[in-house]
Amino acid sequence: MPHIPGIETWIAALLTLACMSFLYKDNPFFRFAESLFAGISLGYFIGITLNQTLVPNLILPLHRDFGQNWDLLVPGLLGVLLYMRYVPKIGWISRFALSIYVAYYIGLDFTRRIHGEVLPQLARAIVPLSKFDSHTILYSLIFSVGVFSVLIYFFFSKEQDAVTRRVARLGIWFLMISFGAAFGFTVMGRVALLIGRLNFLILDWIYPMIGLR
Amino acid sequence: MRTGVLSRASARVPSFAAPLTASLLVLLFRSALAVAPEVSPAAPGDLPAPTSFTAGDRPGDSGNAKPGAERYVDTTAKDGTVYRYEIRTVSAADTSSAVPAAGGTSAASGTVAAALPAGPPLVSDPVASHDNWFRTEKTNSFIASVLFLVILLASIGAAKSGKKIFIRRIAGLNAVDEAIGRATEIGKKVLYVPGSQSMDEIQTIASIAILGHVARATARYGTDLDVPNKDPLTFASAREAVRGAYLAEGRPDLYREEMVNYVTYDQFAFTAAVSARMIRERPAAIFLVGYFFAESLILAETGQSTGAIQIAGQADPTQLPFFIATCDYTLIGEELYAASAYLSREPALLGSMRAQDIAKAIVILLGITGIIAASLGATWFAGLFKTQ
Amino acid sequence: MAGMLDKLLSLDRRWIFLLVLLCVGTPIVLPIGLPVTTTGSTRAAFDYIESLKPGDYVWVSFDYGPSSAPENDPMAEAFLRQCFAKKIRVIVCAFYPLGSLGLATNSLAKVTAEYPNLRYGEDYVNLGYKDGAAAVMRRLGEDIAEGFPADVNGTPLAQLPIMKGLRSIRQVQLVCSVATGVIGEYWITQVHSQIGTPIIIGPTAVAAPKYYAYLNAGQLVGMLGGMKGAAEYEKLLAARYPDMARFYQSTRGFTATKGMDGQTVIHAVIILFILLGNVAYISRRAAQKKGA
Amino acid sequence: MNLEFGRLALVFLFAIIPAVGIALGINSPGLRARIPLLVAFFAGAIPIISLYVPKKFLSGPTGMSPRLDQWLIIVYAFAILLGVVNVVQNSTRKIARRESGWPFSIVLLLGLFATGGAGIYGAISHHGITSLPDGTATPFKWIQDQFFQPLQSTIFALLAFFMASAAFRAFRARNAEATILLFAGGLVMAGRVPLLEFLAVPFPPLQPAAAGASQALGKLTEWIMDTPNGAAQSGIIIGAALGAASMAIRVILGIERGYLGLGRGE
Repeated sequence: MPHIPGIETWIAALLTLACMSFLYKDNPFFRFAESLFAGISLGYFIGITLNQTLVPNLILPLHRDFGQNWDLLVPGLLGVLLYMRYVPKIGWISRFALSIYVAYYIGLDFTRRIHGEVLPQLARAIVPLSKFDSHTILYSLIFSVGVFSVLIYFFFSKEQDAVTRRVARLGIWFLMISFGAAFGFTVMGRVALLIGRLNFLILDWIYPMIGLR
Repeated sequence: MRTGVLSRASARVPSFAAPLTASLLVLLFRSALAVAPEVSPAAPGDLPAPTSFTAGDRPGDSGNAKPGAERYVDTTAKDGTVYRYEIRTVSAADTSSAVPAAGGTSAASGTVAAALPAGPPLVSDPVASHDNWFRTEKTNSFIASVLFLVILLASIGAAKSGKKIFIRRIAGLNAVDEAIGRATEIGKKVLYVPGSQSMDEIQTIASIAILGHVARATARYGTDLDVPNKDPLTFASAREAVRGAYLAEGRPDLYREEMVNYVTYDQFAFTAAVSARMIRERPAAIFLVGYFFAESLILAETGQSTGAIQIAGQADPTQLPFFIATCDYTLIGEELYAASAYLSREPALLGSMRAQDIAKAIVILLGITGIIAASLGATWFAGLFKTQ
Repeated sequence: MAGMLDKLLSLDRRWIFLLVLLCVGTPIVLPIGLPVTTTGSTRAAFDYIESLKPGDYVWVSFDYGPSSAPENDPMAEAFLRQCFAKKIRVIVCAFYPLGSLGLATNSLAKVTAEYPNLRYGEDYVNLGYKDGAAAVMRRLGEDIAEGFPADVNGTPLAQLPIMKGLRSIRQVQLVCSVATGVIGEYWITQVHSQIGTPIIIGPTAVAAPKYYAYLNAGQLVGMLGGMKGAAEYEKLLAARYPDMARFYQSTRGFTATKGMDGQTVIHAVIILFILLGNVAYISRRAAQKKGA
Repeated sequence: MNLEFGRLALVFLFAIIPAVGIALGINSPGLRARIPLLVAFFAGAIPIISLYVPKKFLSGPTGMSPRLDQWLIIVYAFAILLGVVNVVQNSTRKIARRESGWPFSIVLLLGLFATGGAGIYGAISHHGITSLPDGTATPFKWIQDQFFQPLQSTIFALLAFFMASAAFRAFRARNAEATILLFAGGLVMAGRVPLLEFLAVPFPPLQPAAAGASQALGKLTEWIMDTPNGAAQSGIIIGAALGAASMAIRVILGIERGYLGLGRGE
């Protein structure tokens, strides 16, 4: 018994097809879907920001316990400063908000880089090479040679001599293995996404229409 | 199987003068333990009772630390108040019925009332927590940070006072002028995407710095520039950078507000819109520089199909394979951060690049020393670099 | 010949797109049934559930979102089918913030429809979604009702027959976490390490290497690595239960076995194309050298 | 009124100093760049010091560093509207000037106002944006489920096609590096699926051997991912982290200032 799927399924199916049509060429259906997507997604984040950030982080705290949260007025004002860019004469005022935002997170990032990346990665590269069995060579030796040769590739301020040029070349080879492998590794996950869309089109939309279930 | 639970006992005995400490940890010697204040019968034979445990300060926190796996951390202890902790064994059969109530002090005694055979209590020395000035467990990263800062400032100082600094060729950056030149020749625009992340990401800041150079070049040649954005703050910053570049080149007349524009906040809506723009407007040069996620391949592969010269750059390795596969030039990892020094040849930037090289040399040296030490059995050396 | 090689080298990419569409789409409609070899970690998971007795409890946690549904859905459904076939009582919950509850509800509806004798609240229950997975899990050790006071319909746990006498997750014989991100790790660190409940993880292929480390450390009783692992599991189920063999062969719905058909074919085709491209490239270069 | 030291210090650094800076900057253009850079210095130093100094006023749950983080989440929320203003400006201009494709700008604005309006309604009506009191979905949630989700997952799924076309074109043995890329990519791709078993289907006697080889290939894939790939990733991460750290210091010290539109020595 054919059974016409509901309006929701139709909307989703037609939008899916419109997006996929871009693979063939740009066309009005894709353009419609793309414009709608841009508009809806922006509206979506207005809703999310308002309901999940501004209301719980700014409006409710100020409303419920002003004494504890009076200082939140400052970020509110800093947020307004961002809009000073639209007032030509005093556009520079918006720099304050931007500079505080950027510098705080950049400071946080600095600590994360040294503390969370350089030191632990260095610790990881320090492996004992006391035994010369196949496991040590296959895993530990190759690993540390890889790390250090890649690092030597990243030297910028020193002219390469015969030795460093060879080591840097080895570093490039490690990079290429890594890029090739990571590419090959990702194919599966991406195909799974496509399977998901085709499942929807075939099982939820086409099959009910032609009476299969 | 025996299991148990540890909860803070009401044995919080305010005690004599003890040094102030932070959160209290109780080291467990068996997993089958419970804490309780009251005296109970002896432990059953098959389970050895703990012989000792320590309660003490966890150094370097501001009082309220989170519980760890094998230790109990008291997050409710008040700074300056002195406590004693008690620990004792109970059997699994009892805890399964009694333990769910645990949580507060009164519940702890409830646990014990039901938890028959229980071992004799062990009582800790009096301890208390306090507010610390330094996280001792982060000493290694502190030293590393200070060392890096000193090297950086010294190198910048040396470079500013006229020390010549060599810089090796980076193909992707040499191609920047070539790409903009070609766009000028054929009269098409340059598309610059500064990644999809916000200004809290250093790669975005590096990208904005490169955008400044690109915008100066387009201002010089009078080439059209288009900078679509996903993140609103990156948008605000990119707009400042492009406007500043056109002013600095003395061509404010060529600057248009629409050059830097906002698209949408969603990753894939942004990708769809920018891909469509590539197909419709056929820019001559495309820059994909900054921090990208899965959108990287859709953008770069679409750009590739338009025949534009493509230059990509990302410091994070995850999307590099896709850029390498689809772009004419790719700035890999640290090359992204070397770009502004390379393009501007400004002494301060060259100096900081030199500092990065010195730091890398130190890392390699420490690494090789560490491998030798570890091979000789000195495993503590690698431990110096472990962070918490 | 040279003309053909040139044509291949400058092949319009839309032909490749069409091929991808056919390779992935066809097995959904017409399954091929490629052979799948089962691996030890999948067999260990299967055998563990087989060793449980009717009336035991298995907790199935939906810790993934719609974007990994093609990989994860078949795992969750396979666990549910095996448990229901063995009359094991099943408790379902969802921890992934974006859409896991919808997936849990759908899978449960789909699989319970295959077992008309099951009664909600007695044989299985859906506890719904809770925010803050790690914190909720810690509470489950003490009192499940502290983490999930009511089921997805708002019925308090005390009124559900299945929850009678079940207070702590330590009384549950097994947790199966079907996971895409970090939530599977929480089950290991918050529940297995602290409380001891055995865990099986069904991660996406991308997340699988991380979980191998836990498997090797003995912190998991078994694991299904990505769609391949799910397909192995379906094969084991079909071998053990004739009903399920019939089901997996006849269903029009999606199964991991069908997905793996698509995955294998598409991987093979991409590799074939790379080979062809290289043959064409190298022979053209050789021809150019000869010409020059 | 909470007047903790940390709280007051934040207000002093990031409200009083900027206010003074704005007042002074109106008359002396030189300060328009300098005071924002000074404020940036403080903002950047706080999290760094806070990592090493656990004092409560700085790093405690309501200390300066976490509190500043809470502030900046609010600042960021304001920025979203900055983008919305730009989109509305550009779209209305397109429509007014009847630029090519202007009807699609109407579609965009309709989508924006419908979804944004539903979101604002959710906040004003106190229903939120997920479900109404009767348990049905809000208009916002309905748009999200029926329009937003399928669009998002379809564009994401396009990646499967692009992976194939990029692999076909890029994996060519042009030189040594490209050949290495090709082999690593091919091996890992083959090791991820039971490819050999698939190829052995027509030859039943070979199937057990194919299964064994397939597992060996899987092991090789794991080794490539762990060892050479892991090493290269470590190298990239260490290098990039040092580059990022040096960039961070340059931003905090005001040497790198392009993000504010300031050139050198301005």
